[in-house]
Amino acid sequence: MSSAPVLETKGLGRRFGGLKAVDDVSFSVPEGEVLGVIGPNGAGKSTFINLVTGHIKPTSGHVLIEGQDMTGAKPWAIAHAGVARTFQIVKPFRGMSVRENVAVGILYGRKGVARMSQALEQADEVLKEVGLGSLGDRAPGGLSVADARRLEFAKALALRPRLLLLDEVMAGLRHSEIEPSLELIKELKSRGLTIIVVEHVMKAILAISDQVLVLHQGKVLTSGDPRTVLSDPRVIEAYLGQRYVQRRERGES
Amino acid sequence: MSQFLQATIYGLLQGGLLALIAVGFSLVWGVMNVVNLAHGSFVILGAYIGWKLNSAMGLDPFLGMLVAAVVLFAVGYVLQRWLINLVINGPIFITLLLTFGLDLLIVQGMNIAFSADYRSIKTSYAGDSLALGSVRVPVGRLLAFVIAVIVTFALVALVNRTRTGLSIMATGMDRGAARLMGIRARHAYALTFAIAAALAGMAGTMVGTVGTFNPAAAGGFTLLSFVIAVLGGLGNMYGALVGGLLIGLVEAWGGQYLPGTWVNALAFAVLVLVLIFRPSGLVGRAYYAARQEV
Amino acid sequence: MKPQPKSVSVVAVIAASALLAAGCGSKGEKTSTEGAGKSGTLAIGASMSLTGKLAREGELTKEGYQLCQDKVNAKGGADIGGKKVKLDIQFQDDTSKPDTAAQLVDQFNDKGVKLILSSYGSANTEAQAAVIERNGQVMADSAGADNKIFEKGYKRTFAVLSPATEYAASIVKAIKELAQPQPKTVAILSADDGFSKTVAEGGAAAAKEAGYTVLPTQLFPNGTSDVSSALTKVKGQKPDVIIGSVHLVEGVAIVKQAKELGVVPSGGFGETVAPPTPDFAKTLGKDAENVLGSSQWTDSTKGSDKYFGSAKDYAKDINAKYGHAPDYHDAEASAACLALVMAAEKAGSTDADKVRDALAGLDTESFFGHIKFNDKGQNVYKPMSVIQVQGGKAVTVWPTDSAEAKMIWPGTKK
Amino acid sequence: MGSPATGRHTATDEARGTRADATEIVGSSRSAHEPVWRRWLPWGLLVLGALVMLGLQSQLYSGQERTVSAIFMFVALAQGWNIIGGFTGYASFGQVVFFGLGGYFTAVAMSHWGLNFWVSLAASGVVAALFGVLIGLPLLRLKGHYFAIATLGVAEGMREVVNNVPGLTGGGAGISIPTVGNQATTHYLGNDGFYLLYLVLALLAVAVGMLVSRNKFGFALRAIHQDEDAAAAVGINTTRAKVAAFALSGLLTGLVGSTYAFQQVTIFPERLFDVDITVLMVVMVVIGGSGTVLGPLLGAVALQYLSEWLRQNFTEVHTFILGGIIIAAVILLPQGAVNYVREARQSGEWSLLANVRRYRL
Repeated sequence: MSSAPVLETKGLGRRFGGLKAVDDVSFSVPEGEVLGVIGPNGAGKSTFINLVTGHIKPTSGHVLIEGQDMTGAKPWAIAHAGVARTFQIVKPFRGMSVRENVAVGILYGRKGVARMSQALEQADEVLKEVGLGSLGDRAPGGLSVADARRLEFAKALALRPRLLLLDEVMAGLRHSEIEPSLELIKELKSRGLTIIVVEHVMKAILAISDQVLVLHQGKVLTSGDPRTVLSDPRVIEAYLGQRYVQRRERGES
Repeated sequence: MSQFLQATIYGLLQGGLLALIAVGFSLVWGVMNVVNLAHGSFVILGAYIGWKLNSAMGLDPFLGMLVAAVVLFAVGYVLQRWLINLVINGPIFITLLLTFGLDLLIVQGMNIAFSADYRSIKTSYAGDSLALGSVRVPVGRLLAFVIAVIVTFALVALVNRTRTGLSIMATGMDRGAARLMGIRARHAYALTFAIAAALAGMAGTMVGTVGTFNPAAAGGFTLLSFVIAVLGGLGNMYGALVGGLLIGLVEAWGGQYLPGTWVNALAFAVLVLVLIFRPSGLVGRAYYAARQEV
Repeated sequence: MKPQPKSVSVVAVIAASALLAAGCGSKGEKTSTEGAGKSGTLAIGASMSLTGKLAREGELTKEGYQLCQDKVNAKGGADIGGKKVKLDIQFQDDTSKPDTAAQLVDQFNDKGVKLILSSYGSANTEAQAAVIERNGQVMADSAGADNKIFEKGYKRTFAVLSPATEYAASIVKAIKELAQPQPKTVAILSADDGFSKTVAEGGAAAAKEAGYTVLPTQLFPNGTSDVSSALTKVKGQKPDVIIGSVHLVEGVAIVKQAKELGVVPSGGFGETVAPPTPDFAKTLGKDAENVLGSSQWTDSTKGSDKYFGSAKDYAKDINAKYGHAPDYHDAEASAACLALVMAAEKAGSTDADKVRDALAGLDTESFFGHIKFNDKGQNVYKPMSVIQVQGGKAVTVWPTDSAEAKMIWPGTKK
Repeated sequence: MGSPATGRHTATDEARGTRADATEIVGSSRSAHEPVWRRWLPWGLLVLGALVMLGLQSQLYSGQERTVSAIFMFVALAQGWNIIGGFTGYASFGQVVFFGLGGYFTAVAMSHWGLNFWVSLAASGVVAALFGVLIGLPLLRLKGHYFAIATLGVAEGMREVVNNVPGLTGGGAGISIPTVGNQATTHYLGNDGFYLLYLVLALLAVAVGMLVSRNKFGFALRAIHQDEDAAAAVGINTTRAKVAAFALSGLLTGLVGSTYAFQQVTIFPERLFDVDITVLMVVMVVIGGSGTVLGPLLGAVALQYLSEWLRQNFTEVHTFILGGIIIAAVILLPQGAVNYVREARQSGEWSLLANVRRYRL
């Protein structure tokens, strides 16, 4: 265990033509913490994730994973370094069963397993963790929205990661469906996993984040303890809008 | 020097014609992501129509090409609307195979209908040439070139200015959204394909006037269209024009200064290199990313 | 339902041992010829390029073979060992592909068909010749003129046509003999396929021998209709004669584009096989005038035989049956078929080896001219005719003894 | 790819199905504990098939052997293409370049360098594989049609190169392998020999396909086929996997090309780099069912048999008919016969007309 933060970015940035999608983002996530990343649409949240996981190459700045510079490394290298992610638009391997979907990650993940049968066994365990235990033989196409997201979870966990990046895993879920995911995240955290959660669902962010980072037009607007950040007028103005504030005040009085 | 000039002129004139052939191909590819392997056979079909009209009723090919355009427009519309649309959402090699099958049908059909004999459309003037000092400018090719360029620009205008054109573009960029805006994707696609076929037919008549053709020549034109479309960037109509002229020049110069027939390899070398180093084409950006980001 | 691996392997073992008993290898081929078509007929295999890029020539070749069959059968058939045997030519399409052409020869061999008529073009013929040799069949070659085929020591392929080296050379010889004023420099343009290159070499050699300055040969892609770069290259050097080693399409292109580019040799154009084809004049109109060409055969070729009569008669028959002026491809084909028939008659047998020997010793006149083979199997004993397009049709101008008209020279003076 | 710019691309890509086939079928879903016989059944059938083919040989005439050999040849070619085109989803439209390369390497090695056939055969495979790596590294970064066109360009270009070095390759005039006399380095195998050799190649290709379809490597390829970003995200080195797949398919194709050259004795660039050969591979794989092992096998046998039968019985119009058949097949069975059956067995929907809706606009 290195003392260095699990993930640290220094002046990370990416421009597309004239547009700066992500601009000079610097922060770090200490081991075992949950970082919530919020920001209005087009604030660069997803691009930020893609920069960390190597799906998009940064045009400036650095990405350090456990103190080691991984700037511009290929996604698989990042994955092997212990970083797993989910995709905003779920990306299951359609030709394979749910079990096989997870097995891929086990075969090629950090502790890459060689034998197929072994991988399939472990896949079943991971599926149980996320509550898909019974659906191993199904085609991912047939899954409900919630289950599809769980599968996305399972594929990431299959890598046995140190750091987990969740890109809007709760978007489009019903309240009843959000709870279990929150439980799962808390449970993973308790196992010492470091997690970055990109979310719109405030409730979720408040419930699980130790730290919150607010992105606005690609820049870091502010960051810190959830409650203080969420009461920061700039944040409210840029993102939450007045009504939310009023509701909170009413709630307190 | 005059040798160089002569080659350049000739290359440019040839290039203009190639551009007209390729622009439709590029449009179809760009808008609905169909690589039409039967494109060359449309060109030859146009040539035969022009030839028939000329030999049967002495119609001048530069008028005959209008008829060819109309006929192929119809053919194109029907093919897309009721055949290609059936597999349009399939993986790429499905549409490739379908159009390949079409190519077999059309080429063999022409073989049976017109025999494999070489034909050429005779005019009193196409063979003459204007002398500019030591350099000759063939009348027929010059005419073809001018028409090709005009038509290409007209097409650009049609697509960018008219409602029809915009509906095509919109469908090309995002079919779902276009549908929400009340655009009939089926119709828009069929229209696109019809336009491409019509242009190919026009070009074909001119090809038949300045050169010689038979059904077997179809493949070559498809291949050139590939190269040009990629050079210009998919769906980029000005790009197709530039690509056409470029290929015309490359082949003319290559033929001039390369030994043997290395020139044939040249076009493909250019193609592959462009794909590797500037996959979105030489002019502007293509419709969608050519590369994996990963 | 699904067999257990045990049972599979059991089956395997049984099958394997059964095989060892049977032994590998095929049944070979039908040895007797009773498989070869209806009895009382002489089965001949012909692989044709009816589709693909050689479809045009393939069709003409088929006409030639077909007419031959009609003619022979009209006389009650070939007279073999005293009894009349009707020809039964079995046509198959090789789609202009050498591998298919070769495969067809093998398939004919299965049926016991030992006498073969060649496909069109040197590539196909060469592929076939190799198989013919292995199977002990015998082939009459109607269109594979490339000398390369005959350098391989094959003993069972006989070409009725003059070798490729003669195509351009004969034009040069004609010019040497008839042209006034004599040209000084000759430029040779050639398609880049094997046959055309051989033709070009032959032409260059002949031109040097005739004492002309020969410019380096310019190549262009086989089958192209754009030869502008080759023309532009030679334009500067002002050749007196431009000889194209071409097929129809490139031949047309040379004349068309020479006009466009103002390339006017002081003497004229020679185009090997393009001008003899009716399409040449049809396509080019008056631009085709006075262009020289070489042909394996013209309707003024000397000689006659009992089946086709004279060249003139042959022309009539083709016209009657197919409604077009005879193309030399027709004649080549008929001649090849004729040679095979005559050899069979001479041998008094349809046995491949006997026919082969008869062909080797064949020495006869025909509508196609003299048919006689050297030890390589080439017919070097008949001259090629040189024709010139005059008044829209190809007329023979050389050799002078069969000339229909005087050669117009310089041809570019209109 | 969530960035504004690339985001739009992927969205449209999916809308237009640029990513090669994204079929919903789940291949025989595997659980951790698969009965032994189920794992060995395919191999048993393979052995059985081999024995049957050997038995068949003794029933054929020499020329029929050659006809059947052609079928074996295309089985091998189709399986080869299936690895890059079917499993990995990269439609290589220049696959014939490996065929030509293998053929010409063998011809040159045997006629110029006096190597014997067996050495040349092995070497040809290696050369083709290396070439696959060479062009794969830059070209496999291209997607969809771009990759297809680029490979096509390579193949066409290679033909012209071969055309233009007559000193080595004989150029357009072709090159002949000495099979008789003392220059003959290896005695000509004859139709019997080539039947066996092509059979071995076909079996090899099928075996490779079977391995790839079930092993770890194959899993990576299928993942890449379905979603390349996701594949990379779960730790698959997509570049390495793709290049390996391309090289492997090149190897198989090269071996076939080498054998073909020796069988033909004289080879010509026009045929050895004939785009029709590529197209045939693709047609066979797609009609049979891409991404499966059985599909290309059936596709190759069926199509080769069919076209041969058409050619012999419809001498004048067979290509015309073939074109029609291809169109019909592509429209009625866009996902290929095997996938169609598999799917229908899962969904219980057997109607072909319903099947047409699959890719319809």
